[in-house]
Amino acid sequence: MVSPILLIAVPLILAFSVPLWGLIHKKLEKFVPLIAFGFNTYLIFRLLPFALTERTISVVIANIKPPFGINLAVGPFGLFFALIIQLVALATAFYLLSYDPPEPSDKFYMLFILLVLGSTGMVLTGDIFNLFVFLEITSISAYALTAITKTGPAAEAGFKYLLLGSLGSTLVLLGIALIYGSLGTLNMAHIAHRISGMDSRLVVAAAILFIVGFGVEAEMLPLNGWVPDAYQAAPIPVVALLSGAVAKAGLYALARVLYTLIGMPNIIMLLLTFGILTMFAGELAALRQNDIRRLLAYSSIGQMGMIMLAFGAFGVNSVFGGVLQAFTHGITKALLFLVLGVMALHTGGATDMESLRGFGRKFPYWSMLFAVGVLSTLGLPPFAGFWSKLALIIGVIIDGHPTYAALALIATFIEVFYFARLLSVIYSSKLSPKLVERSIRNTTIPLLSATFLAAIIIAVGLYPNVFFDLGDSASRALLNRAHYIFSIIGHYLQSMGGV
Amino acid sequence: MNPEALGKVIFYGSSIALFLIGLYIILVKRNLIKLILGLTFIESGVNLFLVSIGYVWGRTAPILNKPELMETPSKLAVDPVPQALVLTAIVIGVAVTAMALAIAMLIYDKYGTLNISKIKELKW
Amino acid sequence: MIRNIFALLLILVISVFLASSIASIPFGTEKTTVGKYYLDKTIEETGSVNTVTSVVVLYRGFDTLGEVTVLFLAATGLGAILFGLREKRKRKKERPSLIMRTGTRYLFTAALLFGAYVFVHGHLTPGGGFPGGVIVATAFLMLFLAQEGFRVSEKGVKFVEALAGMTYVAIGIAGLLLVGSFLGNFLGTGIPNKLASAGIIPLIYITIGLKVGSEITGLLQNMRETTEYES
Amino acid sequence: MNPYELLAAVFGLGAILTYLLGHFDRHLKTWLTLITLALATYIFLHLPNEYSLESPSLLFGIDKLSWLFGILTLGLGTIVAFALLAYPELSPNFYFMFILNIGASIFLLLSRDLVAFFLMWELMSWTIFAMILGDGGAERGRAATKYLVWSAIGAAFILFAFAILAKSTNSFEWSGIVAGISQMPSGWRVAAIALLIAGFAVKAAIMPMHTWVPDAYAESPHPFTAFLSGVLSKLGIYGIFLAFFVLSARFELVNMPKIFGTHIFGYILAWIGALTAFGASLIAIKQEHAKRLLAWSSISQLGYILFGFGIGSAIGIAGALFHAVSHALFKTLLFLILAGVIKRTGTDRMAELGGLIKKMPLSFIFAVVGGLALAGIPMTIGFPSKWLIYEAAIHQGFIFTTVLIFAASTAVFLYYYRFVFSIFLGELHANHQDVKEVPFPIWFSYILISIPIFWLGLFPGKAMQIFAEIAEQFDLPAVTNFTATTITTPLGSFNALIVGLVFFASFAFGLLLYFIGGRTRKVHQYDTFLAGEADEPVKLHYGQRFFYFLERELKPLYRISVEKIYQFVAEFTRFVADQVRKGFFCGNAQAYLYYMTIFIVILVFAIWRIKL
Amino acid sequence: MTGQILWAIFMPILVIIIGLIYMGLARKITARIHNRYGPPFYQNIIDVIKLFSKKDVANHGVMFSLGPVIAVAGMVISLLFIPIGNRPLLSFNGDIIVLLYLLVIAPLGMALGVGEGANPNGAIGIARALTLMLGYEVVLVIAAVAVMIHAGSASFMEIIRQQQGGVAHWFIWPLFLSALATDIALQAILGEKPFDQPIAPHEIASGPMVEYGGKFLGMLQIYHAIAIIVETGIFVNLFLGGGSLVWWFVKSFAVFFVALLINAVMPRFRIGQAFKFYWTYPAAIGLVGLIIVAIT
Repeated sequence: MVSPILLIAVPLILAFSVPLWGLIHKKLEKFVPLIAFGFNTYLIFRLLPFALTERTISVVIANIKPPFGINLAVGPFGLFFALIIQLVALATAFYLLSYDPPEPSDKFYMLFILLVLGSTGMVLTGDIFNLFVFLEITSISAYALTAITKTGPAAEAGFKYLLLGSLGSTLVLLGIALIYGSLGTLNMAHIAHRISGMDSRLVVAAAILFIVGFGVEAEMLPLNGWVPDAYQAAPIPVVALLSGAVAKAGLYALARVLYTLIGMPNIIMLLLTFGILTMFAGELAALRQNDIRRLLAYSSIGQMGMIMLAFGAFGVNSVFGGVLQAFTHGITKALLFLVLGVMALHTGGATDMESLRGFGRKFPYWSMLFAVGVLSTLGLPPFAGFWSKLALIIGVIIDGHPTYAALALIATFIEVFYFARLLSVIYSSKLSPKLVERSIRNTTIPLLSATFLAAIIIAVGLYPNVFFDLGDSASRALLNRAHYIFSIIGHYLQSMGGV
Repeated sequence: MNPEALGKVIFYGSSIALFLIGLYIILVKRNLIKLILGLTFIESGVNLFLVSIGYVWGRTAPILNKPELMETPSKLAVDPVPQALVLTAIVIGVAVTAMALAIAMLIYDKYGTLNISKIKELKW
Repeated sequence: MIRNIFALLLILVISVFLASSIASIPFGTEKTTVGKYYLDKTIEETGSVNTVTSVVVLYRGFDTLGEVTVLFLAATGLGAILFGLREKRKRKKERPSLIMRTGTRYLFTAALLFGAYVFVHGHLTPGGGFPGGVIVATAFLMLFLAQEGFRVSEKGVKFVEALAGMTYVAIGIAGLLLVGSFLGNFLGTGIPNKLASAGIIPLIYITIGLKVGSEITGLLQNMRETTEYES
Repeated sequence: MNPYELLAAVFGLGAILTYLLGHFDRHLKTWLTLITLALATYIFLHLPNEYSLESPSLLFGIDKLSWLFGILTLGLGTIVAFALLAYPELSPNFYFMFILNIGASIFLLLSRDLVAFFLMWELMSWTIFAMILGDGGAERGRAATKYLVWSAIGAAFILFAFAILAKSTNSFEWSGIVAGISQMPSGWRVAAIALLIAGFAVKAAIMPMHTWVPDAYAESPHPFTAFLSGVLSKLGIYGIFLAFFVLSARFELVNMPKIFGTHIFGYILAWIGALTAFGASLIAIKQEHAKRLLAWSSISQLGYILFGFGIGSAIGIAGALFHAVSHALFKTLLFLILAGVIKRTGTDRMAELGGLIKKMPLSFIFAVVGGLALAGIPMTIGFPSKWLIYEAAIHQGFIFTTVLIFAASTAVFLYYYRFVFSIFLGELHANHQDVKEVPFPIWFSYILISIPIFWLGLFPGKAMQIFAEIAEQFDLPAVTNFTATTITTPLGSFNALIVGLVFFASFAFGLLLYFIGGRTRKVHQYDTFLAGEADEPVKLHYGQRFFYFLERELKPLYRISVEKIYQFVAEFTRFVADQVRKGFFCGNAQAYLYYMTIFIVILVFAIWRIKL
Repeated sequence: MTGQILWAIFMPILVIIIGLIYMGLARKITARIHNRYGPPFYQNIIDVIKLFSKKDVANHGVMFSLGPVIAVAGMVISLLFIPIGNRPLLSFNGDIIVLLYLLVIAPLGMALGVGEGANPNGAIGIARALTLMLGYEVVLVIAAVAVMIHAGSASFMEIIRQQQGGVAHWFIWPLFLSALATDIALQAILGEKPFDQPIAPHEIASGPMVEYGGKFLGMLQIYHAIAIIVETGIFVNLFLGGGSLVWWFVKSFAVFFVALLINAVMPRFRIGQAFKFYWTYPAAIGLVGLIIVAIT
C-alpha cells in the first residue's frame, strides 16, 4: 500500500515550489494545483480498496510509534472524506486553468493548495494537536482566500470569518490543553482509551469547547454567520472548496472528536438538535433570497444541518446516510458553484435571479448541469442525492428518531420551494436584458470540470453499489471505537500489559 | 495555602484572567484593532495555561546538557511537550494576528473606518 | 451600556465554567507518560540534548512542518492581501542620521551571524530555528529602518523560502524512502553535546531558520511599505 | 438479457436517442417516441413474473394489477404520443421527459419493494415537473413550483411511511411487509397507512391535497395534460389501492370498529371521496376556462374512485377499478379534444369559443362520446362503473355519501353541457370563421380511444373478469355474478347490450317520426330570433357565467376553501423566513461573536451543569 | 315472447295517445280553475297531427334536427324500462338507477339540439333546466335510496311485488316523507308551476322550444306526452304499488292531477329560489325519511 502521507507531503512540496515555477514561466503556475490534486486523486483511488475494508491503520511519522509520535490514523471514515475533498479539489483545480486569479497569482495558487492540504490533513491525522495545526492551516488559508479579491466586501467577509474562526480554534486549543493537562497524551486513540478515567465534568467541558470550535468550520447554527458572506464575496473556486472541503473537514473533526474521543452518547445526541436547528435556519434564510450565490450558501448551511442531524442519531444506519449525504453535498455544491461562476460570466458578474432569468433558454447545456445539481440536492433520482437522502431519512427513522426525520422532511419542503422557483426562473421564457451572447472568456475548461462533477453525480445515482460499500465501511469504522483504539495503540497497550 | 493551590491561583488564574479580558474586549469594543488585540489576549491566555500545565515543582528546563540530568532526566526536568506545543501555538497566533491586521488594513483602505458596526455591506 | 452588562454576565458564566473545570487539573505535579518517555529516550533516540528541540523537530516534527506551513501561509496571505496597497499615499520623511546608517551596516552582518549560530545550535542550546530565523529577520528590519529606500528583492526572498520549504519536505520524504517513515531520522545520532550530532535535527533547523528568516523579512517588507507612510 | 433490463434499456435509450436526434427533424422525435413505446409494450406483454437486482437490491415483478395499469399507461401513452404528431413544435426535452416519465410509471407499477417503488415514484414526479415547466412562462413557472412542492410533500409522507414499515417489519419487500404488518403495533400501522394514503392522495388529486391540480393541468402542454389527467393520476390510485387493500385489507381480521359493515378507516375514505367528488364538481360548474373545468372534473371523478375503495365491498372495489379505467379513457379523450380545439383556436376561454360544430364536426362527435361516458350514459363505459359504485354504496347503506355522489353526478351534466355548448354549439365566434378540422393524428387518436369506450360499455363483463382476478389475487372479495354483457348485484341487474340494442330500436322509432313529417329547410341562425334583420354579425353567444344564478345560490359553499389555509401557512413561513434572515444573519460580525459566546453559555447550562 | 314484442310496439303508441290526452285534460282543468272554458281534451292530438303535416320547417343543422329524435328515443327507452300495469318488458335488465340515467338521455339530446340552434333564449332555458335538475335530482335520489333500502332491492318488479295485497302495503305509508319529497320533486320534473322556469314563455319565449317548429315541435309534444306518463309512473311504481293496467293509469293521473292543482294556483319562482327551495325543505324532509328508513 502506498503511504498516505504522500497525500500531504506532495502537495506541500508543490505548494512551496509554486514561486519557482513562476520564475521559469508565469503560465506554469496554474498547472501546479492540477498536478498536485491529480496526483492526490490517483493516490486516493489506489487507497480505495483499503477504504473498503473496515480496518484503520496508523502510519507512523519519524519512526516513532504512537502514542509517542504523531501518526496518521488512516481508516475508511477518513479516507471517505479525503476522497470527497480530493474530487472537489481536482475539479476545481482543473477549473482554475481558465480562471485568472486575483494578483498575485502565485500566492493564490499556494493558498489554494494549502487550503485543500489542510483539510486533507485534518481528516487523516491521528493526533489531536496535529488536528489543531491542520485546522489552522485550513482556516488561515481560507481567510486569506476569502479576502484575496481585495474588494471591500471580500475584506469584510474575510474579517468576519477570521474573527469567528480564530476564536473557535483558540477554544479548540484550550480544549486540547484541558485534555493534555489531565491525561498527558495527545494521541487520539490513547485519549479515547484513557478518557473513561478522566473527570467527567472536565470531559464535558472539553466537549463543549470542541463543539464550539469545530462547529465554526462545520457551519453549525449560531456559529455560521460568516458562511453567507464568505460564500458571496470569495472567488468562485474558493467557494466550491469552502463547501466541498472545509465544511466537510470541520464536520469530520466534529464527528471524530465526539464519537472517538468523547464517545458520550448523550453529547452526540445534541447534534440532533443543532442539526435540525441549523437546517431550519439555513432553509428559511434561503427561502426569500434573491442572490443565487447567497441562496446556495444558505442551502449549504441547511444541508450541513441535515448531515449533523444524521451524525447525531448515533446509529450505523443514520451515520451511513450522513456520510453519503456529505459526499453528495460536497460534489453537488461544488458543481452548482462552478456552474454559477460561468453563469456570472454571462451577466457581467451579477448572480441575482432577475439578471439570470431565462439563462436556460440561451445556454441549455449549462443550465442542464445546473439542473442536475439542483435535482440531486433535492434528492431526486437518478442522481446521487436521491440515494443519500433516502438512506439518511430511513436511517434516522430506523435508529429511532422519527420526530427529527419528520422535521427534516418538513424543512426540505422549503428547500423544494425555493429550488423549484430558482429553476423556473432560470428556464423562464422571457430573457433578462443583462444576458450577453458570448462570455468574456472561453468556457470549455469550466464546462469539462462541471461535466466531470455532474458525471460523478449521475454515475453514483445509477450505480450506487461502490458508493454504498464505501459509506457502509466508513460508518462502521466511525462507530467501532474499540477497533480504532486497538489498531492505533494496540501494541503499546500490550507492552503496558493493558487491553 | 498549599503550593499547588497557590500555583493554580497564580498561573491558571492569570491565564483565565487573560482569556476573559480578551473575551470582554471582543464583545464590547467596536474598533477592529482592539478586537484583534482581544484575540491575542485570548491566545496568550491559552498559551500561558498550556505552558503552566507542564511545570513540575523544583525541576529545571529539559535541556540535558549536564551529566546528572543525563542520568535521570525524567526526575529532574519538566515536561518538554507543552513547551513544544506552545512554541507551535505562538507561531500560529502570530500568523493569525498578522493576517487579521492585514485584513484590517484592507478594510480601512476600502471602508475608511475601523468601526465594526459600520462594516455591514454584506447582510441578509 | 446594556451591552457591557450583558457581556459581563456572559463572561461571568464562562469564567465560572473555565475556573471550575481547570481547577481540577493538577498543577506542578508530574503527570505525563509521553513527556516522561521523551525525557528518558531523547538522548539515545535522537542524540539531541535539548529535549524541547527533539520533541519539536523529531517526535512532533510533523506539527513543526505544519507550523512552518502556517508561517508560510501568513507571509503568503499577507503578501496576497496587501498586494497593490503599497502604491498608495507616499509621504516624505527626513532621512535617518548618519550614525544609524553606518551603525546598522556593521551590525547587520553580526546579527546575521548570530541568527545563523542560534539555529545551527538548536539541538544543543535553547533557541533553534524559529528564534534564529527571527534574529535574521531583525537584521533586515534594522536596514529597513535605517537605510531609507532599502528593499530586498522579492524574487530572492521567494526563492529562499521556497527552496527552504522544499528542502524540509524533501528531507521528510527522504526519511520515508530511507527509513520508511516520513521525517524519519536517516542519519546517525552521533555523540551528544557535539555540533555534528542529533541526525537530521540540525538540517531541519537550518531550513527552518532560513525559511522563517526569509518569510518574516518578506512579511516586514510588505507591512513596512504600507504602514511606514501612515504616521 | 433479462426482459426487465431490456425494458429499462429501451426506455433509457429511446429517451436519449429521441433527445439527441430530435434536434434534426421536427417529426423524427415523435416517431422515435412511438417506436420506443411500441417496443416497450411488446416487451411488457412478455415479462416474466419476477426479477431481482442485487445491488442496489431492487425487486421487480408483474401481476394482474400492474398489468392492468401498465396496459392503460402504455396504451394511452402511445395514443397521446400519436396525437403528438400534430405538435412538432414541442421541444426534444419534452419528449425526453415524456418517455422517461412513462418508463418510470411502468417500473413503478412493476416494483415489488419499497426502494424501487420510491425511486420510480420520484422519477415520475419530477419529470412531470419538467414537462409542466416546459418553455417556462411566468404562469407555468408558478404552477410547476406549486406542483413540485406538493409532490415533495406527498413523497415525504410516502417515504416516512415506508421507513416506518421497513423499521417495524424489517423488510423492504412488499411481500415481507404484507406478511409482517399484522405484527405491527396497531398505532404505528394506522399511522403508516394513513400517511401512505395521504401521500398518494396528492398525486391522485384527492381533496384537500388537490390545490396543485387546476394550475398544473391548465399550464402543462395541452396534449400532455390528457396523459397527466388520464394516466398519471391513476398511479396515485394504484398506490392507494396498494396501501389500503394490500397492506390493510387484513384490518378486517384485526378488530377495527365498524360502521355500515366497513371498518372506520374505509368509512373515512368514503367520506373524503364523496366530499371530493361533490365539491370538485360544484367548483367545476363555475370555471371559465375549459381546461380548468376538466381539471376540476378530474378531481371529482377521482373522488368517485376513492369512494369506491372506501366502501371496500366486492362491488365497491370492482366499481372503483372500473371507474379508474373508464376515467382514464374518457378524460384522455376529452383533454385531447380540448387540445385540438386550442390548437385550432388558440384559446380555452369558453366565452371566446362557440359554434365550432360547423367547423370541426368530428371533434364535436367525439366530444359528445366523451361527454356521454363522463356523464355515465348507458352504452358507454362510464355507466357500468358508476352504476357499480352506486349499487355498492346503497347495498352497504352509505346513505349520506350516496346522496353526495348522486348530486355530484348530476352536476356532471351541468358542467359537461356547459363545456360542449360553449365550445361547439351556440354562435360561431367572429375570429373563428375559417378554422379547420383538427389534423389527422389528433382525430385518429379520438377514434382509437372511442373504441374501448363503447366496447367495454356494451360488454362490461370483459373488464369485470380482470377485476375479479385482481381481487382474488389479493384475496379480496370479488364480484363473480356476471356474464359478458350482464352484471348482477344483490340490488339489481344491468344488461348493457340489451340497453344498447333497445336504444337503437327506439332511435329508429324517433327517426320514423322524423321522416313522417315534411322536409326541412336550412336557415340562418339569425332568421328566427332576429327576424332575419341582422346585417352584420352580433355577439349573442351565451358562453360566459353560464350558471350565474346557480353560482349566486351556491356562494356560501364556494366560500369554504382549503386554499386559504395554505395561503396562510405560506405567508407565515415567509414572515418567519424574513425574521430569520434579517434578524439572525444581520451582518454585524460582533453579533456573531455574541452568538458564539451565548452558545457556549447555553451549552454550559445545558450539559455541563454548573456547581460551585 | 311474441306477445311481449307486440306489447312493446303497441304500448308506446298507447302511451303517447294517453299522454296527449293528459295534456289536453290538463289544459281543460286549468282553464276551469281559472274560470275559463278551455279547449277540448283531444286538442293536443289534433295539434300534433297538424304540426306533423306542416311543410318547410326551419332547420339549423344535423344536431338541431337530431335533438328531438334523441329526445323521443330516450323517452321511449325509459318507458320500456318501467313496468306499466304489471307488464314488465325490460325491467329485469335494469333497475331504478339504470332508469334514472336513461331518463337523462332525452333532455341531453334535446339540449344538444337546442344548442346548435344558437338561440340565447334556448341556451338560457337549458341552463335553467339543468340548474333545476341539480335541485330536484337530489331530492328524488334521497327518496329513491330510501325506497331501495327499505325494499332491499333496486328492481321495480321486486318493489312492486312487495307492495301487493291492498292499499295497506303501499310504500307510501311507511315511506310517507320520501313520498312527499318525491311528489314535490315531481312538480319540477313535470315542469309545472311553480317550477316551469326552463320553458317560462313570458321570459325566454318558452326557452328550449323557441327555435323548433313544425314536426320538431310535434316530436317535442310527443316527448312531453311520454314524459308525463313515465314520470308519474315512477311515483306510482315506487309508492302506489303499480297495479293492473287501468288502475295504473288512474293512479298516475291522480298523481298528475295533484300536480295540476298546484300548477293552476301557483306563480313562478325565480330559478335561484327554486334551486334553493329544493336543497332546503324537500331535501330535509327526504333526509329525515331516509334516516328513519336507515335506522329501522
